[in-house]
Amino acid sequence: MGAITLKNVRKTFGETEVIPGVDLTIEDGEFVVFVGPSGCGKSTLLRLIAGLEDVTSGQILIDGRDVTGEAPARRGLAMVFQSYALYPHMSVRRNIAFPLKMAGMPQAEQEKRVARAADILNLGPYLDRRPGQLSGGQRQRVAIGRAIVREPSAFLFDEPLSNLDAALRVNMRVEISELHNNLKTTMVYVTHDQVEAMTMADKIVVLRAGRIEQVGSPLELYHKPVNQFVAGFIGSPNMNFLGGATAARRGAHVIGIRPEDWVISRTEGRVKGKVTVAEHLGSDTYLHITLEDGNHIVARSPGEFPVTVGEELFLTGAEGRIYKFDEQGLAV
Amino acid sequence: MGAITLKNVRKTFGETEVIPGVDLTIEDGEFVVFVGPSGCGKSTLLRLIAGLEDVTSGQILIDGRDVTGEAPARRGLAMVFQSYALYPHMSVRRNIAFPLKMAGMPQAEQEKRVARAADILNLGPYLDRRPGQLSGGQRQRVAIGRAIVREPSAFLFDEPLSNLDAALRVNMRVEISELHNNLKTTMVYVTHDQVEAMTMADKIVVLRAGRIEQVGSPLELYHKPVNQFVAGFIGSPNMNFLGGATAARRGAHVIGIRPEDWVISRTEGRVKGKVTVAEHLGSDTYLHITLEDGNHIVARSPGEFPVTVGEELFLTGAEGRIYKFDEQGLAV
Amino acid sequence: MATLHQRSLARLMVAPSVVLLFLWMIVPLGMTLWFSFQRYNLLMPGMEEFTGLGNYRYFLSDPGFWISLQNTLIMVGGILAITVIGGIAIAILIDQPIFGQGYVRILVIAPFFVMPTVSALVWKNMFMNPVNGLLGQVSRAFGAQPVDWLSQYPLFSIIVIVSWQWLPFATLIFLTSLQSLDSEQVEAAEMDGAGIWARFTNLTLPHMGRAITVVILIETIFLLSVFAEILVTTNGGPGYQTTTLTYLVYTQALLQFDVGGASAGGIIAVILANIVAFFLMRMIGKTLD
Amino acid sequence: QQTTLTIATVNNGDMIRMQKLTGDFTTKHPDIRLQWVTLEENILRQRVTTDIATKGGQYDVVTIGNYEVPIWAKQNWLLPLDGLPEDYDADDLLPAVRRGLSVEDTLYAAPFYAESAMVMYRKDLAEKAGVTISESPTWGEIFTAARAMTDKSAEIYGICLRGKAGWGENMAFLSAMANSYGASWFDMDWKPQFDQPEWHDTLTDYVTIMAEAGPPGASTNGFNENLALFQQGKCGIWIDATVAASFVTDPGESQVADQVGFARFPNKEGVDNHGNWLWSWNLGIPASTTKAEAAKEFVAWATSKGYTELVAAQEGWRAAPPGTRTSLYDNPEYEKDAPFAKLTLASIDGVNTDQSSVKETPYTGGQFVSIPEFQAIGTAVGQQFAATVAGQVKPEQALTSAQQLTTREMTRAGYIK
Amino acid sequence: MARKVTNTRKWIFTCLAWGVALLIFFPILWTILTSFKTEGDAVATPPKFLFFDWTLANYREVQARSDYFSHFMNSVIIALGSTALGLVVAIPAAWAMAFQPGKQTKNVLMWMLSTKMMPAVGVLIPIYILFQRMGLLDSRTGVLIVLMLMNLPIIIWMLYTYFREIPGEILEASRMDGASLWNEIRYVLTPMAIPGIASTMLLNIILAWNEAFWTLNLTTSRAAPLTTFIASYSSPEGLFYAKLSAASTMAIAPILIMGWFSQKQLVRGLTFGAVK
Ligand SMILES: Nc1ncnc2c1ncn2[C@@H]1O[C@H](COP(=O)(O)OP(=O)(O)OP(=O)(O)O)[C@@H](O)[C@H]1O
Ligand SMILES: Nc1ncnc2c1ncn2[C@@H]1O[C@H](COP(=O)(O)OP(=O)(O)OP(=O)(O)O)[C@@H](O)[C@H]1O
Ligand SMILES: [Mg+2]
Ligand SMILES: [Mg+2]
Repeated sequence: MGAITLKNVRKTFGETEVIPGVDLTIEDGEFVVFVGPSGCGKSTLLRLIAGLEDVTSGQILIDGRDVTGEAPARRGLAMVFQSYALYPHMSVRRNIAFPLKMAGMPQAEQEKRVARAADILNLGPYLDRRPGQLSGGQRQRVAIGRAIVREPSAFLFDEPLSNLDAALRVNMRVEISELHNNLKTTMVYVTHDQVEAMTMADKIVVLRAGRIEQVGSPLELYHKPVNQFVAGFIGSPNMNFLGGATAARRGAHVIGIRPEDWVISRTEGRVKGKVTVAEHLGSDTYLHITLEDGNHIVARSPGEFPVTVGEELFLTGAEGRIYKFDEQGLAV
Repeated sequence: MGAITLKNVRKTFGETEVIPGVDLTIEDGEFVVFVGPSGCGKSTLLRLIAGLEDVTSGQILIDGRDVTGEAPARRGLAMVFQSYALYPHMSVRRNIAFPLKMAGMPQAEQEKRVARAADILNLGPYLDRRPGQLSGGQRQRVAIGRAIVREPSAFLFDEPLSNLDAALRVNMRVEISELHNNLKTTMVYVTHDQVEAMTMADKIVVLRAGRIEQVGSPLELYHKPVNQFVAGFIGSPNMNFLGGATAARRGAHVIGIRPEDWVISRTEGRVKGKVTVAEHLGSDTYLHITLEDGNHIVARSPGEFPVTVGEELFLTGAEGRIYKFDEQGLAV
Repeated sequence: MATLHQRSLARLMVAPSVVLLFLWMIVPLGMTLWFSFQRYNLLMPGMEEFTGLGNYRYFLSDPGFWISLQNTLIMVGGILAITVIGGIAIAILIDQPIFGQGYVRILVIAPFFVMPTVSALVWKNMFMNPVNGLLGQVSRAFGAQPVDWLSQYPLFSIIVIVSWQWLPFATLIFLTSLQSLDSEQVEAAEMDGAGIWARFTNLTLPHMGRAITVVILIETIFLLSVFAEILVTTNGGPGYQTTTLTYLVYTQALLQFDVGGASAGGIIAVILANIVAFFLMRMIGKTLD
Repeated sequence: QQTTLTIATVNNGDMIRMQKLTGDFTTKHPDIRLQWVTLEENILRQRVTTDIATKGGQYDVVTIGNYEVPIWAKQNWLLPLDGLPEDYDADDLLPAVRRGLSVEDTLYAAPFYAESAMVMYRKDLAEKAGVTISESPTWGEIFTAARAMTDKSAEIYGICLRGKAGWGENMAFLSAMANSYGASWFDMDWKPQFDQPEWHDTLTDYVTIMAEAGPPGASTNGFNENLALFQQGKCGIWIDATVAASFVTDPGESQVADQVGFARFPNKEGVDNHGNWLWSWNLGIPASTTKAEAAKEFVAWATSKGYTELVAAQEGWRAAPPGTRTSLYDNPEYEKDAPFAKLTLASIDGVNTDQSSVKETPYTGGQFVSIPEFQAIGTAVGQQFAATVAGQVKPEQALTSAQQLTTREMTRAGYIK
Repeated sequence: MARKVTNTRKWIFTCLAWGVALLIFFPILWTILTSFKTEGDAVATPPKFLFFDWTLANYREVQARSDYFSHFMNSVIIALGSTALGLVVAIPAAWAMAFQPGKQTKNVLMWMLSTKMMPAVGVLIPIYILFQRMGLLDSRTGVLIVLMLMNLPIIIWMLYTYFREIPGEILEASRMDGASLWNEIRYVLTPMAIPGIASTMLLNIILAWNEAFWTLNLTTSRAAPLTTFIASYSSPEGLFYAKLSAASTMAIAPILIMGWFSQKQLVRGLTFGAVK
């Protein structure tokens, strides 16, 4: 059980309003990801839910119960911090058992639960080590272990993978997804990593300056961004925006085409441009192109696209894949 | 001018041999990237070139001149550190001018050069700030600025972007590439980031345990890895390796197929597997598949590939894209 | 990073210290202030009466007052200079790759553990005494007239003794500071062609700025109340040459048992100390974050 | 039911010896336990004064000088020592000493030992230098002899005098010397007398001889430092307290034990005054004690004839606490063991603390002035004079400062209207 | 940074450093040596460095004269007690200041430090009278409290700077884990801050051990620590260098030995936030 509801939650730090008023419902069992630019209030929102900060006004309900004034520990949530926040002086075992000990659980029960968590996270061999003797990924797992043992009604993650290196990040990402599949517990996850958001979320919440811009499934956001901000934010490399005549021709203020949605040709196409940089990854080629009208765009070609810098290419936006925005940046 | 030659360079720290003996030639103007797993000696090699460590034996030549015993400052190289290593109490201007001041350059000339560097790196507005008041990317630029003003014969970079966030990393990557295009100065660049290595390098040096495994252009390494280590190291997500019967059928000990080289079909193919995880990025779909023979593989499908977990798919390695390796892991 | 609950808890937790220190400050201070307006000599009980500012006038007109102020400044300044400069030098020396670094550190640290009284006694009798002291014997061995440190250079001698005690403290703080200097920064400077001296002035010294402020603050706090060393070695003399403000108050309080005068002196010392404190605090306040 | 007495003593040799011998007392008084607080003189005085003045009640027996006794007795801080046991024999106490400890004929403290001042000199050095020092020398004689004995290259200094600032240090000596020069501290209107020629002569002579024949570092030398110097054989003449005699003649400690000659405290040609130095360390009982009876027992024991005999039995007669009892000086064994006995007695007997100067004075006290303010004034003046020995200040200047600050203090204290 | 340090260079610095270190240590060494000499040897010309008749007589004499052990025990109790008490009061305060800073936090801290600038001599008489009324004279409790108050600002400041280096996230994690404030401090903060607490503790033991003004003035016998013990040796009659040395050695030896054994811990936390 772990449905979380925010009702007109506001948060100010002294004078500055960080969250001007958020309404959000997170269903039980959902994997919700908060994304948004740095400083937009993702962590703050998460900490409000956790109870580590007081809301300035508004209400937070967990499973319908108003927890607004409650202490963090009584909300039945577990949190995984970006820095892992492991207790460096305790063994892995004691780290994981700590919340149970605090809850006054009998020793035997504690051990059983720790063993189970260790099992789930493959931490068995490390139980007697100190966090300092673990690799980054293992530490992250301990942090998650500490969260699981409590059998919380929801997990809160604040950029849990951002301190890991690329390869490990991929692994942990998959592990957390699998964990979610197994436990079916609500998870609220903050990240600024595109790929994490897209691959893990049931529902993505896009924040800007403390406001929710759009809530939806990853593919919904990818395919139907409600505005230019979301469109530019979701997808990597970012969507190319073209304004001026090109857009006007399609009856929009700005049109957007994703790098992967360009049809590239040496012979014909809608627009012509000159290659300024070509990045050959082997699996893909990213072409940085300056169009005739002066716009810079990035186009992706799968596999290898043999090209020399300065070469001229023709590009066409794939039909049905062109996003249109009005003056306010809203999708039309 | 900045051709660097290493002749049988060895380095031991006390008892442990970190670089057992490296021969390497870096041509003037080349952009050379060192990659390799953590602890393989990339930084050490760079520091040997910089003169920050003494070689145990062997020679280092810069433009044919033996600099083995020379002090770092006299080698005419500039280095950009991972932590930026800016002088925290000096303004950006003084940071950048510091090497010039040390060289006893007249004030006027210093200012001219600083202005030029600031111009190249768009640091103009920040010249009077302290490093503490800058964002990560700006700091990185100052570090580079400090390197450029000296007009060194070569730049050395030790994971210069690893402290930046993903988006900024992409920008800085392009900036450094452009800088190289403009200055045409030799650059030696250490990274563990696949994409950086592939997109920036003229020549990649793959290191393992202090030994050079392969030297070549990015695409050479992508297409013609000399061994399984290089094959597995270059490309992201990593190459899938299949052993056993599947490999034997092709007369190899192990075969490798890159995720992007699978042909995926619902109806027919060489091997059959069950989808365990499907990651929908919008632009691509990564399918984690367990094959019938028990192997786990990752396959990439461009765009969207509608699939449900548990579904069975057929896969075929694209002909000509299958890498074969013998017992020693050497490519055949 | 706090909820209301946390914040009120926090207040609760600071409260005992604040209350204790407040009492510790206000009770004696209040009594002192009260006494400072009284004519009150312990040796003449029953003669107490209100004298207004009489005690202050008396204390401020003491022929030793201005000299003692000057002595205090010279002493504190001198010791600070010696310990800061010496501390930096020794810290750098110890930080070099040398044999037996740990032992060197143990030896250097030792004076910090010595009681002020003991160190004053030892220095006075066994070193600075011109007849039997080691320094005198050494200079005689070289055929020179032994120097009578405590009467010819009394203030300097005190400075030496107290500096000896505080040098380890400064050295230790500087050493930790030095070791926290980012080695990549040093290397960068090296690549930039900075020599040893340039690295010292451009990197090491600014890096240690914080440590230097801390040392100055802490030492000043303790040095303003240096007392045992003077009492044991020179008794504030000869003349007024080593009479510091603290010592002057001592002579009022425990030689004359003039509680009124001593209290006035105490209040004046508190005011002066707080002026010093104000500047120090501003200095350190900046480095606190 | 045990009573614990807290006894504050100064860290002098005689007191420490007493501490060692208390077994005798505790066996006689099994119900009394003794707790010693041994402190250096200045700290002791400061601690004891603070305590007694604030009625702290920390001490049951205190060691105080004859300076404090009358002052404190007048404040009712000390219990009168009446009802001492029969065999105590208060009449045996030397009259000069006893007078100093009595207020209106009531004894307020019992003398433990007493001293005057005298000249100690090295007979061998005098002989070598071809000078003689008479039994009752004049200052001129002393100065000449001191100059003659000086051989700085051999670390022989003709004269060692107190230089360390303090009312009980250099000012004890200088006051006595000034007395012998005909000077006094105050005139009958309590006006300080440092502007008088007698003080000028005293100080100039003192500074001159110290510069010519004194040891280096004289301005920080007190009794103890000079004692050490003399014992090491580095002083030709030492003019100081009579108790020193037993130390310098102790072969265990002194390298020159058998070469010491004694003479009376010098007088100035034409002035018949030998300085009037009289000091005694006494045991008193603070009024704030709750254990007066036990305390009295102890005081009586420690200053009794029996104690003297005990010391004599344990350590020989020479070590007996001097200067308090006629009976000791009548004892031939003491006479034999302590060659300085006669001279000590003569010195003490010669003191008249009621009239220390040849001038008329409003105060009593020999080498000090028996008013509460004297500690501070004496020390402050002592600082000025120490500075002259250190060569930092001219005597004239020091005297002017002394005059000023003394006037200031005396005005504040209300003596000078 | 591991370029070859030429051996000559290393030797030069070694000699220099050892020279300086021995010079600084020499007064202590000399005191210790002198304590084993006879009084005569102690002032011998030329000074005798190692070749003299080693004797323990001075120590015997000192022990016979004063009850070293009782002074020692008082020192131990007062130093440890005031430090422990100080820590108990200071840890919560430092926790609050470091992790729940308010607008006034810095000012409060500064004010606390400034209370240390009050000249003790000026307030001795008031305090003495106060203590006398409260019956705290010559009681360990009394001295212990005074020393605790004396050093409290320093303790709080040291702990504060140390706590600030502990990431707040860990405390938040414990809060999420259900730890009450007490448990947070007991199970998480304190163990994590052990190096800082240890060095604070050590520094305070040293300061309390060496504090000579209040201990001397507020105690007489029952509570008298080693500072009063040494006060009885400061200038007795006659030659006293050796005895003084013996007494000095006895007074400083315990703290010196403790300091040496724990110097790593002491140094580790002794930064006062100077490192960053
Ligand atoms: N304790 C605080 N006091 C004042 N302002 C704060 C505080 N905590 C956060 N803020 C401000 O609130 C805003 C939102 O911060 P928050 O940490 O929630 O951003 P975020 O979305 O998590 O950013 P990031 O991606 O960089 O972690 C920022 O502008 C930040 O400066
Ligand atoms: N100063 C040193 N003393 C001893 N061993 C060292 C030292 N510096 C590096 N090493 C060892 O040398 C090996 C190579 O280190 P190096 O830093 O060159 O690796 P790297 O390839 O840069 O790794 P990373 O990707 O983690 O930066 C490592 O095993 C390291 O432990
Ligand atoms: Mg955040
Ligand atoms: Mg590296």
